[in-house]
Amino acid sequence: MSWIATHFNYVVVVILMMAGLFIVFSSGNLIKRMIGLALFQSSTALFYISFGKVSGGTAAITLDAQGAEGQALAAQLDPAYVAQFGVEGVVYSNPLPHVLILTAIVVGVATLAVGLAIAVRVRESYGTVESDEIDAVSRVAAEQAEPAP
Amino acid sequence: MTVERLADWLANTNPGFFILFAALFVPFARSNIVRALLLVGGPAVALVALINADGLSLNLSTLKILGYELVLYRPDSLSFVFGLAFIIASALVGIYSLHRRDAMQDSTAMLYAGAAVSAVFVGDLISLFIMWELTAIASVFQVLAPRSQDSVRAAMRYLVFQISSGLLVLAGVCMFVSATGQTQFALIAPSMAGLPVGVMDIAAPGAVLILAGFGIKAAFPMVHNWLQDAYPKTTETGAVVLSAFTTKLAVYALARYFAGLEWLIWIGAIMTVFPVFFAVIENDLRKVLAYSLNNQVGFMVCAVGIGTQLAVNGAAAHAFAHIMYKALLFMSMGAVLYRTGTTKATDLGGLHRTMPWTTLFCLVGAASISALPFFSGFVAKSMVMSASYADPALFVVWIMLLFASAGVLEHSGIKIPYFAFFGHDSGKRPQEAPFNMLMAMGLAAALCILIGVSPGWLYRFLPYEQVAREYLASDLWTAPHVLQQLQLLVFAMLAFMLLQWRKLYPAEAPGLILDVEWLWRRGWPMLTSALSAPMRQLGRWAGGQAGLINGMVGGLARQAFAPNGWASAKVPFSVTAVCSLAILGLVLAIALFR
Amino acid sequence: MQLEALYVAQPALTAQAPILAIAVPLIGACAAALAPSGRAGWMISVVAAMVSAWMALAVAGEVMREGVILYQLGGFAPPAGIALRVDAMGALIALLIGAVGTLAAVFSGHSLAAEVRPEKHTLFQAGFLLAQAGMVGLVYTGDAFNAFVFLEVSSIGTYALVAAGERRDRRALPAAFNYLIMGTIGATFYVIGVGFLYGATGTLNMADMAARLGTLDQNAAVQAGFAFIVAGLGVKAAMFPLHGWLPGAYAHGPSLISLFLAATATKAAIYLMARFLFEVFPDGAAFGDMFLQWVLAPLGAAAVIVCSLQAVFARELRRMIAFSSVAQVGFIFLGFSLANASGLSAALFYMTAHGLMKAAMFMALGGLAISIGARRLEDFAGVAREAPWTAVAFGIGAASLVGTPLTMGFLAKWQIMEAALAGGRIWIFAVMAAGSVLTLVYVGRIIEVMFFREPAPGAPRAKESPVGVLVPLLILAGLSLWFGIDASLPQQLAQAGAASLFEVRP
Amino acid sequence: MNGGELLILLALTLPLFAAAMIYAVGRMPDVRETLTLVACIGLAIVAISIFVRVGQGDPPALTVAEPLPGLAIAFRVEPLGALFAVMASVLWGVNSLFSIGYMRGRREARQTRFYICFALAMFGVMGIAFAANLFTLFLFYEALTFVTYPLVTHAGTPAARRAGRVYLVTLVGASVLLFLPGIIGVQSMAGSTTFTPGGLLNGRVDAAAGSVLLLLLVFGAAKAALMPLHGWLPSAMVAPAPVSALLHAVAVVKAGVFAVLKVSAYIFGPDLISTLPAATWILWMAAGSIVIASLVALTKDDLKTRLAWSTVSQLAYVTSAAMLPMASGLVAGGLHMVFHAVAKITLFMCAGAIYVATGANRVSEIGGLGRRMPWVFVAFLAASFAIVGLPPMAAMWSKFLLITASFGSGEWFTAAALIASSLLSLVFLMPVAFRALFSPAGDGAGGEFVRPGGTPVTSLVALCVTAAACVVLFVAVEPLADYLAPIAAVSFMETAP
Repeated sequence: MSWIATHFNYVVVVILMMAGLFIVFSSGNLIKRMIGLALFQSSTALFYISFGKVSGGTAAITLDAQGAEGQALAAQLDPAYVAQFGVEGVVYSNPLPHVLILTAIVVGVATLAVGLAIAVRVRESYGTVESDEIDAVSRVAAEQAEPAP
Repeated sequence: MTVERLADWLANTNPGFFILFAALFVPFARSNIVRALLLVGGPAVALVALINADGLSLNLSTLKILGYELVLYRPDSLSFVFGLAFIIASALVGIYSLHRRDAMQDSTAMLYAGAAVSAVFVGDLISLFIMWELTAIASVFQVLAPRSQDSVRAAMRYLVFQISSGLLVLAGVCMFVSATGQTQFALIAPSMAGLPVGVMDIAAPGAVLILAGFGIKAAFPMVHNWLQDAYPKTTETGAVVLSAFTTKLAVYALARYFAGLEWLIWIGAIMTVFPVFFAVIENDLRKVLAYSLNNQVGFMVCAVGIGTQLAVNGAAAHAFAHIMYKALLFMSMGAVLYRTGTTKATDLGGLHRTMPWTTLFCLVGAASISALPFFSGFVAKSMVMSASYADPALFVVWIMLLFASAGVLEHSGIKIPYFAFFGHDSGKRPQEAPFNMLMAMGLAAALCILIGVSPGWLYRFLPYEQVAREYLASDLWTAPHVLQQLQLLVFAMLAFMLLQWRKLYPAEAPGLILDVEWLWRRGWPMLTSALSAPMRQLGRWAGGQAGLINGMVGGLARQAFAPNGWASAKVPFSVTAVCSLAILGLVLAIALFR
Repeated sequence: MQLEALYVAQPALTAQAPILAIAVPLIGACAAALAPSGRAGWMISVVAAMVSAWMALAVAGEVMREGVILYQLGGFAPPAGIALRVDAMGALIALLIGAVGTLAAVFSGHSLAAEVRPEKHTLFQAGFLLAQAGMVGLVYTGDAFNAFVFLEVSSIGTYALVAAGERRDRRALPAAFNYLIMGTIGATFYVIGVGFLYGATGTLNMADMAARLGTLDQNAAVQAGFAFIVAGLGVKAAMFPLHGWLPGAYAHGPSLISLFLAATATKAAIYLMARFLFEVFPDGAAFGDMFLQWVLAPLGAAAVIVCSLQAVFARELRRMIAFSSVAQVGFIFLGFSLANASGLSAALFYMTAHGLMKAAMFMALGGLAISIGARRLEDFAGVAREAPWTAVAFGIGAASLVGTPLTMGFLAKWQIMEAALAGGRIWIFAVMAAGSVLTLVYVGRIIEVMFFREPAPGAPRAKESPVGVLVPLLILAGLSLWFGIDASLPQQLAQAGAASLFEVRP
Repeated sequence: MNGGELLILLALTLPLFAAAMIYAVGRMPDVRETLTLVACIGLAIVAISIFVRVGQGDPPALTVAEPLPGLAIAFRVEPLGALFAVMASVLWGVNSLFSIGYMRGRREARQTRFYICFALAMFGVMGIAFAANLFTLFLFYEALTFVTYPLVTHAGTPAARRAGRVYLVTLVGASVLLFLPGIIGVQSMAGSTTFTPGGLLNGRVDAAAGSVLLLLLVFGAAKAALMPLHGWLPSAMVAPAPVSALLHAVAVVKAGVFAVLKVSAYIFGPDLISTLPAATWILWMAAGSIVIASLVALTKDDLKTRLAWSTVSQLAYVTSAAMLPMASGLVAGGLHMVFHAVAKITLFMCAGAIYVATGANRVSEIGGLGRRMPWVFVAFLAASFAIVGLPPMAAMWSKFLLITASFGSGEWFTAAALIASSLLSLVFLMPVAFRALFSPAGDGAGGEFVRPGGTPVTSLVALCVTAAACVVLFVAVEPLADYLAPIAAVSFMETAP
């Protein structure tokens, strides 16, 4: 139990990821697939964010420890801690994952947009967004193009 | 070129080559005179060259080829007598065939003769093989010459036998050469007491194969049928040509390499005996002659096998005499064939009325083959008989030879002239043979008589001249000897007359007699027809293995991988996606649990 | 040809070449999107691609002179800053991308008119330049996460480009959609993997990552990261059972995209995989070796055999060649799986060879598609008579594909096979040989139809490709031939690249 | 560039140049064919000059390019190659003479392509003949396959296309699947593929690796049509007769056995061969090939197919020769390669001559034809004798040497197969000429020729020349054997008795 408690963020990530992938694989509807994909990508985002968080850490803002802002920060912290490590030794949450995942989200949104756009075109062209029906149409077209050997 | 150099050149060139050379021009000879000049001139030059060889000096004319020394000319007393016989026969054949123009027959006959003469004079195994095969190739055209379906088939059978013989010799030679590196007979077969006849070690690698090759050409029992099969199918000249060279060349080769080999005694003895029965019942007179040829060669093989000096002399002498009288007999039958179109005993008879000369010559031949004293057969065969009689261990053989002698008289000495020229009158009244035929027959007959009357002429040339002289001086003309022969002849003649009178002699009856020939003529087609299905199957298999693989593999692959096949039908999207998870899991498993 | 002596740009320019090779197409993409007409878009595209290729060449020369080039974006040093890091392997692949991209851009002038709606031409060119920029960036970057970004930049471009093929063949749409889904899953796997590694090492710079992984004990995060990365890149690289998106995308997209993707997209992903396999995961990563031996090699072999067979029986010509591409990826993976410098060098050489020959083949088909809208193999009967140059160029590409001597493909196969033999992997050797024969079978079918069969009566007559197609086509074919006779340029780069990776892991 | 390099360059470029010129003047048949003949003569002169130079101990050499280190396109002429080049170039001339008659007589389509491909094929042959290493040999070997493919499918019929496919798949398949791996193996074992007198691999491989390489290289040279890779040869008989004559009697199949000989002499060397168990296996396969192909030939009624099977059998002679652990076997193989080529080209040209004159292509149709076409059938007869290996035909010598060498190395079964095959060849070849020349007039003999005037004179001259050559070479064998001796000289002294 304690493992789950300490790793609950990973559990959530995995559940989200599996749910997303399951939707992608099992659904025949293009839109639903895109939703699944989005879910899947979200899980990644969560994954990054969660390991970037350090408990007790603060936002990663570079500041002058001797200046006014530094003093203000030090005042908020546990004095014992400050005594041991100084203001410079303050624990930050790593900012990089957030930055990265921001980028990843942008990429994900772009992908989603392209995917949905294609789905729209599919709908215009085939009159459906169900992949079974699309496959059936394609197969008919293929067999017309290619007589049986 | 000075005269000496010409003479020197002549003396150092294998006489057979002159004949071969002349043969090359025969097909292009437009005028009869030129043709006659070539046909007779070739052998004539060869004869001059041979006589020029003078003193039988071992004058080696060699040619180095592929690392082996080919001895193209190595005359000695054994080859001399065979060579002489072949050259004379070649000239006779030339004369005999002058009456008609068939460039193919004439030229190949001459090639054949030339090859045979060359074969006798070459001094090593490789050259012998070459000439051996040349005789086979050149001779087959004689069988082809009638240009009928039948003759083409017979020619194929003939050629298969001849080439088999050559191939066996080749195999043997190759085996021997690869083991010893020797090809020259002078080194292979150490001469007996410094004399030309040698003995090759039968245990040497390849020797048995060589012997088998020689044996086929000599028409050993069970492989003799090419002879009876092919000879009667030839034209009137063809049989004459064939009878002269092939088997005698084999006898020469046997004498050269296997003199004194005991197997040959028994093979020869059997050879003399068994054709008698077939000859007696055979209807086609040329086939009768073919059987008798077989029987006569048996004497020679037997003599070679005995291998004493006397016996070898006998073999050589018999070969010489035999070439002449067998050619004579075939010539006479050829004349009959030429004039009547047949040599079947049933269709002939009473021809002596219009073909007196032919009859006469035939009788001379018959007398000779029957070994009537004062004919060539007697002076030759006596030596063989004496040689076999000389060894008590060979008594059975002697009896067999004696029986065969009587048989010869029966079928060749009496049956041939009797059924052809006398006997019942067929009513045929053909013209006498053409002059050139008569001339050839006359010359041959003259030779038969010359040898018979004056054997010394022949004996001079025999391999062991001294032994021959002694035999002539002390044994040949002794009364018991002559009387014994005469008794034999008389009793045989009596038997013939008795049987004829009691109508017990097998009457001339049309039909084909098959002995072991059955094997080749019936058995082979049966075998091939039985094998043809599997062979065709083999062909299909061997030819279609690409198709087979294509069919099987291609079919399977097509089922799997064609656009609608099970392995590549549109794979659902989810499968690919699940695969990605599977790979992920696999890699994870490897990473975690390696 | 001595690369070291190759000065194609001023030193000042050369110093900025890595970023220019990425930035120019990127800027070009924006410009093309705003271009007033398709024609203008095309010109922008050609110029941008050409500059990118030029810069790639300059980089290659610099790499051969200097070894690895480090380029710090904005002057921030890694690990805080983002760096471009180019070694010989990257230079080679970027050069391939640049060259093929340039020729493809030239080619697009004619092919787009036949295949893509006119109003989309400018956007199409923008997407194309985006894809090129993404790929070059992916190859040049030294940062694992940046690689993801570039990967997705190029991928998003290509998804749209594949979909643009719907004017001619509407099956392009579902194909593009599948491609998108699979591609995104792959990319996301990759990101997850990078996340694990980042968690374990605290850096995203590949060189640093490699250095720190070397000092770390193996832990579950590293192992999981490895698994996610190779699986994700496997999808992008069309590793055998994950290749489902590829045939459709190549077969139904516009010919420009087929040729560009076939030559470069999978190569870029394979490149990245190689980087991780041989550079990032260090010495102690025995699972890397096991992966090579038990996953990559068998899957490569399976790809060679199965997809070659599928190509043998395919009826649509482009589909056939697309299957062939999967099979060829299998060959490359077989080269990788040897896990030594000669194997990697051979595989890199093979990638270059394959890029050039596949580009030539797809381009030739594109040229023919302008006059005959043919898909089935039979429709190409006798085209050699009407369009001899195009057909010959196709033939050269095909010959190279089979591995005919005097073409680059031969040397490529030769090197992998020799490396396999030297490494004692007889079975890989045998699979290579068998795969070559299967290649021969399907290529033979095509050649026979194109060159030795009479066109069906009433079938549309092919026309010789226009000059704008023919020139790049012949250049591609000529390169396949030239490098078959004098392979020093790609050979030097491949060898240097492989050597530098294996220096990391002696 | 010295004279030797120039000669090699000439030998290679002349056919290419000729092909280009033929293409240029394709519309003018007379010019085109004159050009072909001129090129033939030129090439023959070049080849003979090279031949002479090699004989004088001044072998020309040339390195063209080196795509990868250790992998050079290079040429260096040795006696076997010089002989092969002379044989091919001279027979090309003869065959071109024949082709002119044949192609015009048959009014064949696509004649220009036909002549171009022939010239290109000679380019391939020259490259093969002069190759200095396995890689170069392979290069031209493949080129030969590809340029001859259009010739095989010349008729353009479905059957021809099928044959072409079998041709290509078998030949290229074998070389990709077997030959190329073999070359790569050699390269990785020895670090080079250069033909080295005495054997490149000699002393560098153990028996197992050597055996594998030997099997790969020998079977990979599928042009040698060793069973079971022989199927392409009979099926390629759909091609016109001149194609069968030059390619399937001379250039292509001889390229195969030439490769086998080169591999045996220069890659392995007799000493190594004698230690390899695979050599014995191949000898058994070859013996099987010899006999089975002869048996199959017996069952074929189509004349060219029968000849093709005979070729399969005869090629296995040469393969056997190459595999015998005996240096003299190599000389035998080299000689047989030439002698068989001359004889077989004659036979194929005869078959073509019969076909062009009468339209008959089956053995059963030619009874009695010899009366009207005596020259053709006499030539056929002579060549048949040569195939059987009878004197006075040159092939006798090679067969003799070969049988001697097989006995000498204890491989009695090879000798037995050779003997059996000779007899079988006799049985399936002789009846053809015999029936034509000596049968009474049959079906085929009556009526008019399909082509008025029968066989064209040029064709007739060509086949008579080669038939005569069969005999002439019989006498001239010694210089040829001397010429070839160096290839075997390395250990000839030890093995010769």
